[in-house]
Amino acid sequence: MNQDLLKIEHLSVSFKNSKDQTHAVRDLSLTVKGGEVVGLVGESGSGKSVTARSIVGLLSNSKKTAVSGRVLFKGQNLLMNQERKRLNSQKIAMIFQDPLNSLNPVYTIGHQIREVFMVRKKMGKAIANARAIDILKKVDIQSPETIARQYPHQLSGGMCQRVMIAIALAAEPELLIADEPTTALDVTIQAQILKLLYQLYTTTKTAILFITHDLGLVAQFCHFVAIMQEGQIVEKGRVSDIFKNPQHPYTKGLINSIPVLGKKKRLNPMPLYQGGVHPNSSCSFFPRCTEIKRRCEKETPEFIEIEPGHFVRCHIEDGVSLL
Amino acid sequence: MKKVILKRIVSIPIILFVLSIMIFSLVLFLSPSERVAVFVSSSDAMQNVSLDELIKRYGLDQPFYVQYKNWLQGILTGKLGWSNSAGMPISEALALRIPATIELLLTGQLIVFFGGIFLGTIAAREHNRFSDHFIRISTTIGISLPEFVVSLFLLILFYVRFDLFPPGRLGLAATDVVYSDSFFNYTGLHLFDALLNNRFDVFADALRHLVLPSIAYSLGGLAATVRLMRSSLLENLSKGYVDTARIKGLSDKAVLNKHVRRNAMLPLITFTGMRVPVLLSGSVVVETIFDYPGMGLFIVTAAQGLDFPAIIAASLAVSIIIIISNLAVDVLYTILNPVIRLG
Amino acid sequence: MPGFFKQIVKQPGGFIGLVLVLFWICVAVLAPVLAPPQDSTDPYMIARYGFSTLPKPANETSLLGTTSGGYDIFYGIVWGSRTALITGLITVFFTSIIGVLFGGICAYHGGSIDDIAMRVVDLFMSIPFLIAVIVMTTVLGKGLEKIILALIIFGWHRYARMMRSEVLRVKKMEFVLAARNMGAPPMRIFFQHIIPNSIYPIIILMSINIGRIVLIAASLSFVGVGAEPGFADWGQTLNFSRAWISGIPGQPFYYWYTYTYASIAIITFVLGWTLLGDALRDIYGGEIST
Amino acid sequence: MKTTSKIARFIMLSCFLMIIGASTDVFSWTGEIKNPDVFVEATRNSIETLDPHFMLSTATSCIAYNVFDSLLISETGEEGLSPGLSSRVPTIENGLIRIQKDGKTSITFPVRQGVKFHNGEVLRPEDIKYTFTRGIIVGAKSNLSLPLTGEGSFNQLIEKVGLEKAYQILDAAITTDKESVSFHLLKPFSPFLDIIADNGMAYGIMNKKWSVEQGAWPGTAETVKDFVSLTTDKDALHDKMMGTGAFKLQAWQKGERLTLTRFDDYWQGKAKISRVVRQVIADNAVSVQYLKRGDVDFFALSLSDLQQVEGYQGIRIVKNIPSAQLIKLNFNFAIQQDKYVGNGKLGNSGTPSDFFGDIDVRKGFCYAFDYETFINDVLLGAGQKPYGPVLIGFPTANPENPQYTFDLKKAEEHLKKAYGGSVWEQGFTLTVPYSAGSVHRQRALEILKANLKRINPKFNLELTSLPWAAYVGAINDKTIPISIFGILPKYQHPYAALSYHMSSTEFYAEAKGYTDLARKKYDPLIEELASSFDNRKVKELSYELQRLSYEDALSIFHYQVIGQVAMRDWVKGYQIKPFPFLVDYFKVYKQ
Repeated sequence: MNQDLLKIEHLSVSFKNSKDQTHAVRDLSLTVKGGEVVGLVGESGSGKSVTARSIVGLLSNSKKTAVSGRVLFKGQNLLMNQERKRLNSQKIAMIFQDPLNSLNPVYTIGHQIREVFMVRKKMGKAIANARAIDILKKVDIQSPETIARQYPHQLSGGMCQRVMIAIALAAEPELLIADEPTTALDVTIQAQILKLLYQLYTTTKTAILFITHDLGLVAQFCHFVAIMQEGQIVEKGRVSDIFKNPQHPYTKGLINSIPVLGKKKRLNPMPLYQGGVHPNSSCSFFPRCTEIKRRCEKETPEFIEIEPGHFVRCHIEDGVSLL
Repeated sequence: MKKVILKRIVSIPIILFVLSIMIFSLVLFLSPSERVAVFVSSSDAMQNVSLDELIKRYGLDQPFYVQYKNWLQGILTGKLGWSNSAGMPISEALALRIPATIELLLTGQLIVFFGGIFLGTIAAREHNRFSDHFIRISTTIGISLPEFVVSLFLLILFYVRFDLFPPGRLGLAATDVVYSDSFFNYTGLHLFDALLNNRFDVFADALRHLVLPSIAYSLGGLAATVRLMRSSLLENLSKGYVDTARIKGLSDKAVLNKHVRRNAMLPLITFTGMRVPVLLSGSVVVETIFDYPGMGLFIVTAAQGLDFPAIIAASLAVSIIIIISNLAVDVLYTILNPVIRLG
Repeated sequence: MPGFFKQIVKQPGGFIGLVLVLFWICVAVLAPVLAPPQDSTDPYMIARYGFSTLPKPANETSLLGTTSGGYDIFYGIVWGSRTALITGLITVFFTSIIGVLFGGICAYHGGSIDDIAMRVVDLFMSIPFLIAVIVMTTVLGKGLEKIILALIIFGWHRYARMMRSEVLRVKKMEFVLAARNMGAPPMRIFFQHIIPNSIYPIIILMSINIGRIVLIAASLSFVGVGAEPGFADWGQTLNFSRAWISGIPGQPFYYWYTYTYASIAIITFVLGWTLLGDALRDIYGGEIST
Repeated sequence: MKTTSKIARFIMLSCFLMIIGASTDVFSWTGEIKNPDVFVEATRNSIETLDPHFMLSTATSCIAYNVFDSLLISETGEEGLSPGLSSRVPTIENGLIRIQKDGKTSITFPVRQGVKFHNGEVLRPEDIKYTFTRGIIVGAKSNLSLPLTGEGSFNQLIEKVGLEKAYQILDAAITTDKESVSFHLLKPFSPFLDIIADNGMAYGIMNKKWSVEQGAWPGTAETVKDFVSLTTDKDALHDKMMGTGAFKLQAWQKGERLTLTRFDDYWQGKAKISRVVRQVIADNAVSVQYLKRGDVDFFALSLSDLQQVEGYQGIRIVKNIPSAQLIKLNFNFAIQQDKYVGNGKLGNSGTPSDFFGDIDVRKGFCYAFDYETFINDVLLGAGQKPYGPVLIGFPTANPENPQYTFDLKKAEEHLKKAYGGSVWEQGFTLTVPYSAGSVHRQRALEILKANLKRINPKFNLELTSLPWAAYVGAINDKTIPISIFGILPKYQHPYAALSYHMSSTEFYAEAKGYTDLARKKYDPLIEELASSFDNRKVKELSYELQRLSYEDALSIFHYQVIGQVAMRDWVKGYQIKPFPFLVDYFKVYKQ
């Protein structure tokens, strides 16, 4: 079951505007196996959303965006042609960060769910309606009939996110991309949504690419995690390995800045992000790295597998840090 | 929402009352002999009538409030009084003319509304490319054309040269049918009446006569609706629900037509509503050139002849049309926009 | 401010608009030089060459020919630009001031005053403009100042309506609440904070209206209540050509000069101001419907 | 780029199509007659009313011309009158006109037998008596009330003698017997026959029984009081017509169009056209387009339209139609209020209010008007310079009558004498309004202004335009210094023009403030002219009055209207009438 569902190879996305070019994603490679929950973590602006959007082809196809590399979904390269890619992306579903904004204000909830069944499965209106009602039950919405007749602006954020999940489930996807689904919600609702996602994951075995900036959620929810910084993956591996012995300075900094109940120690937050990359070494963490080695200034670090399935892009084995 | 509509309806009589006083007070500026001129429509008529005798007969030299009182009594008892410039009771004149103007208004607004949506969508899709600029510049030129030169050119070209779209409201044969007893005028709008009486020849004839005036009528509004539709579309395209729709597997065209257009159209409705007063006053030029017997022409002849009962009755009628159309547009907007309806 | 003009010029429409507007401003300013008036007491009266009802094509005395009644077209166009600008600027100036103050203050104050204000605006909005002007000019008599008066009385409500919606939007913004609880008097807030933030759409409306007023004046002349006959006004010159637009049998464009020049003048003037207004709107980005 | 090229191509194509279409006559249409048995006439002025006794403007009374018939018929161009609904023309010789010694005159009209109304009823003498009596009772002013009752209008008679007495006088003035009707005048009044011979325009005979059924005056003494000075909105016959004419009323969509259908058993035979539509079109330019396309058959042209249609394929123009309309500039001898006279004193900020009381001022102005330029440039030749108050083509018009011509030297000579020379030294500033949109009024004043300026730079005439209503009001309030109005004689007799222009009780003398001059100098002559049935005497008196009008320079007679009409070339049988726009549908047909 768990052969490679989604394989991203050397994906890089850059946006040209009049003055200069910004590289949102630089040479990113990641694989998601069937039935696996993979976390993609990073600060805001690290390119995680751009990666997700490029997978499902939501990037605007104007001349200004340059996308290269390959995104194989069950062997098919999704980047080849937007239209064709979206057809087979019916196997992929996605939920977004701002649930209120991602539902059409002029249509009822029922209509927007029915639409998935009618478009994809060419169902009649009545059957689609019934399926929509029981999908709503699945995402444990109490009175689905009334909710189906209501409009998005009449629902709370949490409720909308449940509807979004319902819409995603309606497509019976093999891969669900969740782009920071809980960030816009307050903590109590966040827990309910995550519980719901986990419950659905266990029943339908859909692979989930979980994009977040909250390491706590990753620890609790994902099997495998990749940490992004400045459009590049700096460390990836099983969650247990990463949390037990983080190798990359950036990962260590992230883990140290998680407040833990009961621990009295002061947190040492990471130095501020200045932007920009060191001229000759393309290591993006260089300006903020606390364990700079001599090699760091000269060579670009490559992925090293320090333990099975645990890769890190850093010259860690040189031991002594210069600072 | 209901409270707002109720307040608006209550304010209508007050507005109309103030309006009638405003117009009637213009009488103060005029000497009775100036007002009697309405009875003398041409220079030779001066010869066969003694104006002073007419002034006494029609009571034009009575004090202002007496004249206003008589007029007000007339209005309240449904008698709108007599229009000398049109030579018939005002109620009869309005019954003839209002449907004509409404019909022209509807067709003109339809062109502005759907033309705006169609061209606006193209302009938005071809964002900042050639046809976007072409549509915007050409429609902007559309506003800047002096109305009556354009109308006259349309008339000369499409009527005299090609005999495609004649002016006037109905052809000779169709007018006979409409005014014959077998034809029942439900609404006075020839298009609907023709359908209700299932006389498709009259329908075709009425439509043929409406083409040119409604084009001239809609020139002014098209640029604004195109611009509004374009910016509204661009704004909606950047919204989240578009991504959801695309993820659902809908093609680009389906996303645009089903989801985005319905949201983008909303501001267009309020805008088209706001254009009604502008259109009603612009109708004078179009009605004159295309010999279309509407309200504009009626009021202008009344105004030039200082036929006060007609001016007031007609202005009140036009104001009622405007207020009702504004109300209708607001109600339509709330129905189509659930956020406000159930807000 | 130069940055402001650079932005306008960057817009495709903006550039054309600016060029046209500046062109007509120069023509208006240089009017006495371009077309010296016959009797200096009243330069706005178009120079007359004879009284013939037939329009005459361009000849040595009149550069672009004469309209029916012997009015020199060139003189009419040049001095007409001055009339158009003056009418436009005065009308827009007063309508915007009344509109901004009336609409703004009532909206800012809110409550019943705002309601009454809206009813008054409804009243003025429900009077069809051209018909109101006709009744007024028929009663008060003809002349440019009467037209301007009528344009002002029946034109300010558009600004009031727009100002009200802008003020309602800006009023709720945090910086206004902050200023208020810092103890600033309401009037100071209104003039210091509210107006600068809501004046932008008004400027756009003003520039578009300057253009549109020329069109309204033209339809007034068509209906016969425009400026004095013989007064230098584009609508008037155009109205003289009314019977000659369809030319003579066989040569439909025989009297082309009677309406072409005046139409081009009106089109370019209105186009200039409208494009300028559109460019301002695109810069401002807001979605404003005039 | 798919859509853009599609739009571009479509627009290029349509522009190209328009330009070739506009510039060539390739599509202009020739061939079969449009709606062959219907005669469509376009006109600018809508009809005020269908009641002949309320019809004021000639444009409206053209309808009455075709729907009613009068006792006698007068044909343009032919001398004298011919029998109409009266089987013989009364003259002193055939005994139908009897003048007693005390001046009382009675005129008897034998009624033509077997004439049917549109509803089939036969014409009876009672109908004729009812028509004339009702005409005087409800009418605001009638030319017949003076000879029949001695007062200008029925209201004046009521003021003098009270309602009962007034009705008795009126009732006694017209008597009927089995086959004839007689009118008893207080004193001989020769224009009487001409007045009532207007082919149904104002004195068409109405059907009494039908009119009473519609709610008009029932013809009894008691009911007279409700119908005196009736207003149009209470007039039962406002939108109905019942006459004996060649056409009967079919429908009247007020302000839009009026349709007549043929009256088959008309006493002079059946008309050729079966139906007539009179379409109201506000703008002349539009009517011209209708004509070009053939949807309109006939249209009375204004000057500027002539250019557009002359030589157009399929359109026939009839030019130089003399019309019974003379236009003149009238001096106001006593200008009321100071609206137009500034401070009321000579100099560059006013003019004395009795400025035109001075004969030399009037003569100076008459010589300062350039008649040729006005007729050739402004009217493009469509006008004649009249001899005097009696119109060219009307009986007793005197071609040798002395006339004022354009002569700046003579004008200067008179103006130097005016006010003992102070007009020449101090000059004057007079504001003269004209009616907005009236090109001929504006141009006439502009010519006068330019020439006065050339004579003496201190003479300045300021021009301003007034809406039509204000212009008519100003004339009625006597505030207007120079008004431009005309004379439209409704019948041939010179009394029409001369009394209207010079009699002290008529419009102009009163409006222009020369009533005492008129009473002293003109009234006796006009009285004598009215009462004499001897044509030679009438001619002599008419010449004398025309000379006096010249001598006292009452007005500047600057032109007599010449009309022109355009019609599709399939319209046949159009005859010249006193007014160009007057069409006798009885004789017209389409082929």
